[in-house]
Amino acid sequence: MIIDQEIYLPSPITTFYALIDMLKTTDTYITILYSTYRTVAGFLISCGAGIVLGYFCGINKLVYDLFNPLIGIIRTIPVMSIIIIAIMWFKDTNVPIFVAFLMCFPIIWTNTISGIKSTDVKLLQMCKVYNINRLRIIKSVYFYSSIPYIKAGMISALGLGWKVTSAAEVLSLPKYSIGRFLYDSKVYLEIPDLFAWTFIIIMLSILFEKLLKIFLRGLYD
Amino acid sequence: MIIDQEIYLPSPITTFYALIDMLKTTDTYITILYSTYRTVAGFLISCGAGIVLGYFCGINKLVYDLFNPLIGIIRTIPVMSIIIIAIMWFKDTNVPIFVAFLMCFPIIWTNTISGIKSTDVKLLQMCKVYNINRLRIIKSVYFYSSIPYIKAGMISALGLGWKVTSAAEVLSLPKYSIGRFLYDSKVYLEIPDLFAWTFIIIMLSILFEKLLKIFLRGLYD
Amino acid sequence: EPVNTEPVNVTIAGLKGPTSIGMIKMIDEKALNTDKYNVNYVTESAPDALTGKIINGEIQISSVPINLAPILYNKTGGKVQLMAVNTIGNLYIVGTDDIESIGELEGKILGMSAKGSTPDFAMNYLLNQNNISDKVELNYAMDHATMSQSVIAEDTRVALLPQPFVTQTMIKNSNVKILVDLNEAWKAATDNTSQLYTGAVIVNKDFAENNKDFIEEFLKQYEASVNWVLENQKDASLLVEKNEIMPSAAVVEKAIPYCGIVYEPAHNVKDGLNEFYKILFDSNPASVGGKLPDEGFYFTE
Amino acid sequence: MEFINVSKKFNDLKVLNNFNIRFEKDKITCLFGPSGVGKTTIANIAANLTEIDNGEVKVTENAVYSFVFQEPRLLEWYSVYDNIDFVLKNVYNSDKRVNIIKDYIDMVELKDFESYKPKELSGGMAQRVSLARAFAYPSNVLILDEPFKGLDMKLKREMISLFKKLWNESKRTVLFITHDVDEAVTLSDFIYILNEKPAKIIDYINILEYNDVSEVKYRLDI
Amino acid sequence: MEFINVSKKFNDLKVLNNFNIRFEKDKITCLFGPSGVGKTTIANIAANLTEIDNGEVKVTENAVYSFVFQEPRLLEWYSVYDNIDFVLKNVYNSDKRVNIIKDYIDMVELKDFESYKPKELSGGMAQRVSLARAFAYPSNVLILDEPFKGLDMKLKREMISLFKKLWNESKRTVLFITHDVDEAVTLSDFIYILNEKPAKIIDYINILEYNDVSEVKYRLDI
Ligand SMILES: Nc1ncnc2c1ncn2[C@@H]1O[C@H](COP(=O)(O)OP(=O)(O)OP(=O)(O)O)[C@@H](O)[C@H]1O
Ligand SMILES: Nc1ncnc2c1ncn2[C@@H]1O[C@H](COP(=O)(O)OP(=O)(O)OP(=O)(O)O)[C@@H](O)[C@H]1O
Ligand SMILES: [Mg+2]
Ligand SMILES: [Mg+2]
Repeated sequence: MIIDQEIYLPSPITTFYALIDMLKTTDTYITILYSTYRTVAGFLISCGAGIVLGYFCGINKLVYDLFNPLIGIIRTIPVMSIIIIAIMWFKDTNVPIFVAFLMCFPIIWTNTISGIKSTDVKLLQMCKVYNINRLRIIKSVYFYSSIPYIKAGMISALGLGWKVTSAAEVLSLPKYSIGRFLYDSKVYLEIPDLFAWTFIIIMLSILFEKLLKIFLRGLYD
Repeated sequence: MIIDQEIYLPSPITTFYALIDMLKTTDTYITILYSTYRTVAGFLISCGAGIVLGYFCGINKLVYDLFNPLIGIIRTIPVMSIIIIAIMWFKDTNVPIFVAFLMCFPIIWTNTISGIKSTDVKLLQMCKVYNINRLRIIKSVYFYSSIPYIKAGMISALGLGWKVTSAAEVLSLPKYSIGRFLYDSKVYLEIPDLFAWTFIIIMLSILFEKLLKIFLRGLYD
Repeated sequence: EPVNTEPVNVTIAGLKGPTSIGMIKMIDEKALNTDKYNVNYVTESAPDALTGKIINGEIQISSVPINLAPILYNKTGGKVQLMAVNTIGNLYIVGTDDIESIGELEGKILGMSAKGSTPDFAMNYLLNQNNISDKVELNYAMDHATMSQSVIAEDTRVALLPQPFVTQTMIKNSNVKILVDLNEAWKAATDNTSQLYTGAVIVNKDFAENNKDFIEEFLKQYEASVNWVLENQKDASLLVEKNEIMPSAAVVEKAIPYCGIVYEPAHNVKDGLNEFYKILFDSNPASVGGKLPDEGFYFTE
Repeated sequence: MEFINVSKKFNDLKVLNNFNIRFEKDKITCLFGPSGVGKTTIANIAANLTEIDNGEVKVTENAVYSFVFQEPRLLEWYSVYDNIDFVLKNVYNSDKRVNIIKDYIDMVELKDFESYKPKELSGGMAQRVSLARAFAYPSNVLILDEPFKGLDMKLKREMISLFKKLWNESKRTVLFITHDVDEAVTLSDFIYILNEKPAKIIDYINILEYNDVSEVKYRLDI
Repeated sequence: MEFINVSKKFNDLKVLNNFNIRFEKDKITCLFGPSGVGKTTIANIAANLTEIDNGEVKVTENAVYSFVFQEPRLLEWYSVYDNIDFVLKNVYNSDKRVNIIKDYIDMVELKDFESYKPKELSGGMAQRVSLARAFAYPSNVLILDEPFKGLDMKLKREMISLFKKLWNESKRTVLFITHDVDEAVTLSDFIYILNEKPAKIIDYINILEYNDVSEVKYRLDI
């Protein structure tokens, strides 16, 4: 590197000033709100779908065989290809949600299934003997056995959610989005801004991870 | 949409012809090779680092507290912010590897830690009584206890690896890369090509998931 | 005279698009490769892939979007210079509606892409100058390709597009016509004081100072290449396809006359550019890197 | 309940080969025999938890099982109370359930521990929860796999008389596995003594035919 | 080994309160008492597996432990052989180890099962693996928490005499927990009888002082 270092790695002070400037405008907060909404929505939909579908697939081999290839595809299909199609289906505000869903959902799904599979066969035998019905086995046995797996999946997925949502925002550029600001900072080489936004995302993510962990602590582990 | 539907969603036949055309050129194979190399490299590095670091963090609270914030940051830091800096640090061929690492590594790490934490305390007590040293406890107890978690993490990470590598290729555009082709197909509105490449990635991913599963089956579960 | 000194590595870069078409002869001939210089030509799909390497000095000479030049100049503290403008005005309003001037856009929905980019600022400036900025609804797509898709499908009836998307769109849907040449509209709006510049060639300042002969030769050959392209459009378009700058020679051949490929050395266009950058700066200072470039921005031989 | 020519192999290990046995309705039948002979396997087959390779198992009509497994098999995330509640939920309405559960927890002397999780119990206490669960469940086939192990003598006596009392109140078919001669003699109506690999019935004792317990004990002392 | 004024609470449950006990070097000391009184807790404290709240535990110098836990605690992913190998790896070189392991597997009569995984074993067989592991390990403090439960009478007798033989060959300090009067009387040098909450020593028997076993049995029959 020959030139000015600040352009690559701005000093913390420059970044700090950029951050302060940002926090003075209301647009920043609206943007944060929108991006948070997208991330959280994508995350929640992933959890809902991943856990429910994971249960069915974990319990029933047939359902698993049915869904596994589909989820294999979802797991892989490149963001670029998704966005092209997603743009037709959704408003551009919602494209990042959809993309985040496609990334986070398979993680939750896979972990849920592993959790289900880790259930002690001896307990299932006990349930069989005592004629416990499916639903109660799910609620009282599979559920608790899979919790640590689902927890791990959720923590991974939430973190990834932030990352993926902002990446999808960069690619689909909805009006209020951190991704668009990241993109602009990059195009105009406003590296302190880029770092300031990065910092905001990281803080948001740490905050939400804490919230998630507090919420999860309520559950048995 | 009045006229040309194909511009949005090409028919399977058009896609198929595009695919056939592609498979006739050697560049396609070189590209596949390079992208595969990046994905696999990113995946393997993530697994290596995630498992090793996950072990240390899972076993030792202090190490965990030390690394947890760092990995929280890695988990979140937006791809855009990484790429601009990563391009400085690495050759552009390697940027996608680095990005894939940053996405996949936290998943493996989180799952490994959950696996470690799931180890039966009674077995650890047994080891303590019989004076088993740390290394052998790791090798013979933690290892097996965490395998199902690590497996789930690896399967998620491999799928994600393909997705993320190609996304990072789109953003950093190394010479031989599926991502560059995806990008070009999009820019030049060669939607059938885009679909053909998507198809190739999905096939590659399914193939590698199968390989991984065969490999993992060798391990205890 | 030391004879076996290592040759200097030079990387000349361009974007896959009109800004590289003028250079195609040099790219094809791998021109300027001598005992003293080991020249390597690369073309990238997106400017992002170039900026990093321009800044860290991996790329010595590059063609870039017109506003990236002052951004790089400002952000690197003057380590790059603009040597020449290589494209002017490759933006067009296209569509299936019948209009002939900016003024007629009144009451219509105009398809736009790449919000916050130079074309965006330019269009907004023109709407302002025509006093219809609040009478035109701007509908932004994610990028040019998406907007192009929408125009082809006739979901959008008038849209602003750059070349080669204009040609591509017209080939894929023959109902689509060029309605307004934005450069003409620009010239009218600015009383011919500036043009709608779109691409520039920049050079690493240190490199230029230390390799004066090379730069001189480069500019000479570059001008020759541009002229050759303009005179031999069919041959040029074949070279463009062959060197993988753009995929279809047919599209390129049709597009070349509309791409605004020129060779204008810095001293010729300095005033016009200053005028142009001022307009951008007034729209959004960030679009030129926060401040207007000073004298040192322009390369002098 | 009857096994007819039942065969069961685990990999290469033949545990049962053309094995025949009968469990009389509403009687207590004891399986007695060395460790590893196949007693638990028989119990699992009887409760339809293990598939057989060959043969036939005739089950009592409308058989409702309860089972004291060789290990307690409690749900770790539930308290003692909830573990019992878990199996009774489909059987009794909630008012009735509360009383029944409290009663049985009392009977196995875990009154102060109803909110304890299995991990906080001693070995014998966990075993008692498993007993309470099986007794509280209104089954007509009761399988007991070493139900009184890990209990001190006083508790064991109490549990045995509790079991006797409950069984007298409402008769069930009982399959009882034990290594303890006294238990076998005190509780059983019939005793099958198993040995060899694959398992064979080497002796059959109908307790009712004996007046002198010591003679039975002698025959059991293999 | 000696406990001095040891106190231990689980949440609000006082298990030990200023509890004192001595385990003589190279003697077999038996803990006898009702389920839930705190025997396992004492064993865990002795092996330094449970932290105490108060008091002091004086441990023999250079204590090397082996422990037959109340549950087998085998590594499910290892075979019978590997489970024993696991604890011996740091102690013997590989040649010696092979012989020792084979010997002990023989002694607990699991010769044909050395490649079985714990899940494929019957309850009594798993218990024997745990016994073999503890006996094979060259400890000087041996803690046995109901070591012979789940074994048939013949095996139990054999295991007891095996234990006696091994102990005579190389004396160790033994902490022995059982619910079986016969076992206690046959094996122990000293018997502490525990009861109440928190646990108290309600009786202490030095077996050497008795000629008549039945008298000891009577005192144990609480
Ligand atoms: N899942 C399995 N896979 C392989 N072998 C098994 C399996 N389950 C049981 N066995 C074998 O079957 C035989 C009988 O086991 P079972 O548990 O029925 O014995 P048991 O009579 O109940 O013994 P114990 O009194 O020790 O509980 C044993 O040799 C055991 O190793
Ligand atoms: N982790 C724990 N948390 C709460 N209470 C516990 C815990 N461990 C043991 N206890 C309680 O301590 C008391 C003594 O338990 P311990 O296991 O020492 O009994 P024990 O004498 O070994 O009984 P058993 O003969 O049934 O094995 C019991 O009341 C038990 O509930
Ligand atoms: Mg058994
Ligand atoms: Mg105990």
